[in-house]
Amino acid sequence: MLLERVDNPGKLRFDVPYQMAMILTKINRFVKEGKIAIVARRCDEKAIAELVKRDLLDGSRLELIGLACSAEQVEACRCTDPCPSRVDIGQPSEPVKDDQNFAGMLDMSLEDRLDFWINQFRKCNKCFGCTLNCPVCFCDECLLEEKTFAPDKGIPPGLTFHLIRTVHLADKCVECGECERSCPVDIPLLSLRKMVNRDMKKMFNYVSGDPERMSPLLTTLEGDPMEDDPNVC
Amino acid sequence: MTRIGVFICHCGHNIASAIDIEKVVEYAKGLPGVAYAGHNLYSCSQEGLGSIKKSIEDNDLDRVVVAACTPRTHEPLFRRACEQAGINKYLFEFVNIREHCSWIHAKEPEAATEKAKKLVAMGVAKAALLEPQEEGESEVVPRTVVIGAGISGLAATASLLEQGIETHLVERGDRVGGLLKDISMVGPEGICSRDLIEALVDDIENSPKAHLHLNSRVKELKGFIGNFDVIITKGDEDLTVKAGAIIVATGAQELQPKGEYGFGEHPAVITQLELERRLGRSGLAAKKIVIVNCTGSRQPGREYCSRICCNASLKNAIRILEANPEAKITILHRDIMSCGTTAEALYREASEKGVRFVRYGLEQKPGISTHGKSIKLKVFDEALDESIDLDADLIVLATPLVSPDDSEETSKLLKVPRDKYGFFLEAHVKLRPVEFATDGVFVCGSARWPVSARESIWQGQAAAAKASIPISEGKVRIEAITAEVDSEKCAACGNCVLACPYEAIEIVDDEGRRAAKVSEAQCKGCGTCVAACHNDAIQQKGFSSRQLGAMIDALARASTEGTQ
Amino acid sequence: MDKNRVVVIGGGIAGIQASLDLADRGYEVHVVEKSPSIGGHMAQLDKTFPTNDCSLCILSPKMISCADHDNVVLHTYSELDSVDGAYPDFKVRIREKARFINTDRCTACGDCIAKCPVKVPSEFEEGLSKRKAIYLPFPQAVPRKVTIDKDHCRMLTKEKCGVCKKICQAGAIDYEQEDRIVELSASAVVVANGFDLMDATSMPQFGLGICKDVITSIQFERILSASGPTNGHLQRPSDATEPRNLGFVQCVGSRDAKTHNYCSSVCCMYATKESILAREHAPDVDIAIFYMDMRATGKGFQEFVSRAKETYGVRYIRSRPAKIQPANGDSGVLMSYETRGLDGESKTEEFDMMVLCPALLPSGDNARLAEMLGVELDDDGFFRTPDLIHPVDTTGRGILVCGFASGPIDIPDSVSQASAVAARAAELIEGGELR
Amino acid sequence: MNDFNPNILAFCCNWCSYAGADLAGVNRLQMPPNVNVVRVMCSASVKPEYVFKAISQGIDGVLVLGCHIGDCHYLTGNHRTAKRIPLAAKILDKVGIDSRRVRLDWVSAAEGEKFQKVVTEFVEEMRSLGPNPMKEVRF
Repeated sequence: MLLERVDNPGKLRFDVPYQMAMILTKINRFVKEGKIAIVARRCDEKAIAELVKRDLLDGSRLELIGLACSAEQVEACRCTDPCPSRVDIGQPSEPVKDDQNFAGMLDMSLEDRLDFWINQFRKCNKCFGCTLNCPVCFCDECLLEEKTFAPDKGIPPGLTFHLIRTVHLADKCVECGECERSCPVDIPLLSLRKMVNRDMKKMFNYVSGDPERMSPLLTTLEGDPMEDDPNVC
Repeated sequence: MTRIGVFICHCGHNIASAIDIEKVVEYAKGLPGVAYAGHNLYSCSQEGLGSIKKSIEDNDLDRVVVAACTPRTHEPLFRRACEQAGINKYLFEFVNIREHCSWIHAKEPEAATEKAKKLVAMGVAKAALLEPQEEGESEVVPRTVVIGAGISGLAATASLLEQGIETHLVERGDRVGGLLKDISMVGPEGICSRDLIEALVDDIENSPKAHLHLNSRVKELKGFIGNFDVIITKGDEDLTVKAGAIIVATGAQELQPKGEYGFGEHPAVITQLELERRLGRSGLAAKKIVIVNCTGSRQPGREYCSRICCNASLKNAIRILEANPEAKITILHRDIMSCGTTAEALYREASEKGVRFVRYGLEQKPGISTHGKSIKLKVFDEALDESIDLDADLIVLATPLVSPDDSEETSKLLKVPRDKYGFFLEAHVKLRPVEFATDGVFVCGSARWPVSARESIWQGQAAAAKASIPISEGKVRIEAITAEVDSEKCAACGNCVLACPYEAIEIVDDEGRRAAKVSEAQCKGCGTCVAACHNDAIQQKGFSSRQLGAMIDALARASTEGTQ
Repeated sequence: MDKNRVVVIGGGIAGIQASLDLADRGYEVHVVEKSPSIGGHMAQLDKTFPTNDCSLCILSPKMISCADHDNVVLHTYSELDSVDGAYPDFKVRIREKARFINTDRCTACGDCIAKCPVKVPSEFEEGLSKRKAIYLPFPQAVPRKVTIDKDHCRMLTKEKCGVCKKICQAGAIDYEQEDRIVELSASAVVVANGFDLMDATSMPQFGLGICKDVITSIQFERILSASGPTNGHLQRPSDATEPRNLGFVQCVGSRDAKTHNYCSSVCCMYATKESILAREHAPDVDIAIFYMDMRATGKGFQEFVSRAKETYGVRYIRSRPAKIQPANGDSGVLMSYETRGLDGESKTEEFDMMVLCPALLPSGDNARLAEMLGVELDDDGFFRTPDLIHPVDTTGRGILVCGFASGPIDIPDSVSQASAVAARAAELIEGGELR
Repeated sequence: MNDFNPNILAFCCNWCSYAGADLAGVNRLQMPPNVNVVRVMCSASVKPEYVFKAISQGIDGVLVLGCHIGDCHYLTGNHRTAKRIPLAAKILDKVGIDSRRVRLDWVSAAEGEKFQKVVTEFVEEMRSLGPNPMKEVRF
């Protein structure tokens, strides 16, 4: 809902389960001038930072109203970073210490892990819910709808589909969990994202959503590689 | 359906000794889209090329795959043959079955044959999707802009004019000559610098194609090689000049060594450039002169050697002695860097004339104490391994050249990089010393690195040569293998803009639709942007994701279905 | 109208760059190179200072573009017979020496090389390995055409053998071939004939030719090169083992009143580079560089030296070695040198291997060439360039010089000089707007 | 020793690694015939998508070879490669595919021997890993 004047702020609901960044990109198309205030949770804020980095949003035209998520919300999202940089609404809740939902996956043997994921991905009916609801997925048409990388256009779409989405999100996923929430067949996508984000941190000390880290890492010269053994980083 | 012709080369024994050519030919015949497959003893020989051309005509082929040696040496040859037979040369695909197969699997003929089949299958798969490409051209404005009228910029300008090329020379000061204005004699040759400047300025002033802009700056630079728009501003007035090439010759300045050896406090402590000025004016009264080399350089924070100071110290020492043989001159140094023939001869001459050389170390820098007019220096002489005391009535500090205060501004304005000391960074330290990575923008003189007058001049001429090439040709060739954007797919995320090493991509707004746009004249066809794009919206011609994807499919298929 | 023509003498990096710029500028360029391939000394280097770029990786594309350029004609294995006339109309006679190969037919497939029975020391590998009497000087040679060395080929010396002719399926071998003379006129001549390495056996105190483990710096480049005779393994010649320590001697025959007064300009830096590379190949090797003044005047050079000292632990010892002699047996050397200071002492240190950095001399052809061209050489034997405003002009109008032919100079300066030559040639040819 | 013959895809950049592979050939350096080279202009043009596509379709291993850092013909292209390809390998690991099936290395135009070494080692490694399990997977 886009309000130009707020007469009775008490009536507003702030627990909309949508990703504000995604909504902003849509608003951006027709609201060309003036400043937009937006109620933003921590994940909204980070997603907005990723879009600002890519010049898809104009940061100077945004005013973020920080919304702290409730303890239940934090729990539901297994969120490790729930508190916005400025809290205007709500009370900050303790983050989940360390989301270990994926720990079991990493403990599996490679063979079992592959089995696990193949069985998960076999459920995929290619509804594109994960991409359509993702706040940092910004293409209008998705390359995954084409044949180039997924040779059988059928359903389920095969492994490549999911791997490509994973790598595309590697330097921008803010762990909002929207993909997993919107998946009708319950593929544990957030766990996959979190595992990769941990790798990004370990390999390049990169954390998505950090406005200080200005460059989308995989395209720029940040985090200079090692000469001797390219596989160590 | 395509009509691909596949030609397998024996290369004498080189391929045929390990690979069963017949089998590969038979296999190729069965590949999708292949209309003809044959073989040649030497595909690259006149006979071989002739037979390929004949096959193209006889079989009405529209694409050609040659499986032979390496494209790095032979691709142009086969492409030319295709062109002669009426096929666009980008509809040719090279498969390397010699360097990458027969030669490295010489003892495994069966495996080598199987591998050759796979490689041919991959090449054919790509060939089926190849598209004709044209090498574009863009016009070049026959005019240059040289920024900076020091000796290097003057030399560049004079050379361009001499070659008949219209040139705008932009100088922010009110006189030309740069650092040489303060130097009376250029060493080691001992040439009067005023004559040097005047000779160049005469040339420039007498040319109808020269435009000298004093007290002016470049305010804005837009465009690309062949077609730059340069806004030159003077006072309140702006002038837009269209130019085909730009030369950056903004020079360097002498470091003012605040606080070092009493500089700024004691009037008898001066820099080398001040010494030059005094020598040019009236000569020196001082009798006991100490020159301290490497003041402010080759030390933490400013590690570099400024290249020209040793030779300047030697030249000035000799000059002082020639005017006043009674003078006592000591050069404190860390290494005398007189490279080459004339400079080394100068070093020898100075020694023979009685200049005393004392080597000091960074760990124990000379100490200074002043009593009224007299100055005492305490130096640890590394050669003697002991401290010595020196009296001086003039101390000359040989300080390095540093980048001008506004070099950061210049760098942003011209979108050219700088090194950590603020000197401009050339495209390649070894092989492209006067070029920037940006085509059509060149660098010369001390803007790049401290250099002598002689070096400044030849670098200016070198930059002039580079600038004259597109202008004399009148056009620049645009690579056929460039990136292109499908603006329908593009999400304008800017990944490609960030990824491009050449700043050849920008996001443009086309009636509300933002999308990336590749400047083909600037694109070098590396494909870095392609891998950065999340939506496959940017493609490298000749290496599209469909083409490479087809090669992967072909390889996967060959392994699951076999190559029989 | 015919294109204006320029003759470039020498196909090293300076000659290649001058040719490319002149050709791009629209002139027809004829490169005269005495060896069978262009590339010059740079092709022999493993890496280049101060970035440690792989030398051939950056040179090879330039060699290929030179050969492929529509405006460049390569005369390799060729020399100048005579130059007559004067600017702007030089008459040049080029002698293309017989390769005994029909180059239109030769595909450099290498069958002949594999079968040739005669082995001779490879010039490219500085004698550290052998080549055949029919050969490509190095794998990336341009043009890719084999050459028969007539002084060693059995067929040409004794009329026995003929194996290459039998094996060549392309029919490219021609034992009857004779030198070919090419005559052309040119508007300008560019001298870019580089340098010769001083023969350091003439200074027996340094032990070259006496101790097996004393080698020259360019031999050391080949040892470091992954495509060289030891495949890049750091080995000393006497017993092919990895040296524990290694010394470099600077200024062998240069900055020396008895031999050559001048400084060769590049040795301090390449010794530093070779030290770093040696340490990278063999992390435990101890390295000492014996020098007089460290000359690190180029971009990034001083930092490079600091890196060698600090990161790679290279010892820089300011001393001029007095004598290098064999240690016990065939391997290793003993080096005597004087330490500095008033109480300097004589020291003797044992090294497993010693690398000499000999003076880089003006090309041995310079006297003949200068006479042929009617230009002056300087006291050291380099081409004289007296006019400061035209630093690449020799004393003869229309005769230009770049690279080491004009005096000691490193690669980037050679390259920028080469471009300057192109500018000067263009100024001369375009007639001059001003004069 | 097992007799499994892995099917391997290698991307080589035109300026260094492809030339290094050529040099290996010129020097007749023998190596196992399992590696099939695709020439690309720069290692930075290798999309992680290609790696995934190859592995998903049962190709046993993917090599990406480029110029050494600092030697890139396109100035800094390979700096991107140095991040993308190791990341792609890590992602494969997350879904249960051995990350050793993807390897990035630098091979210069003068390193024919290194090319041989990289190829030989990689083939050995793939042999020890056995066939890519994706060969057996049907969606």
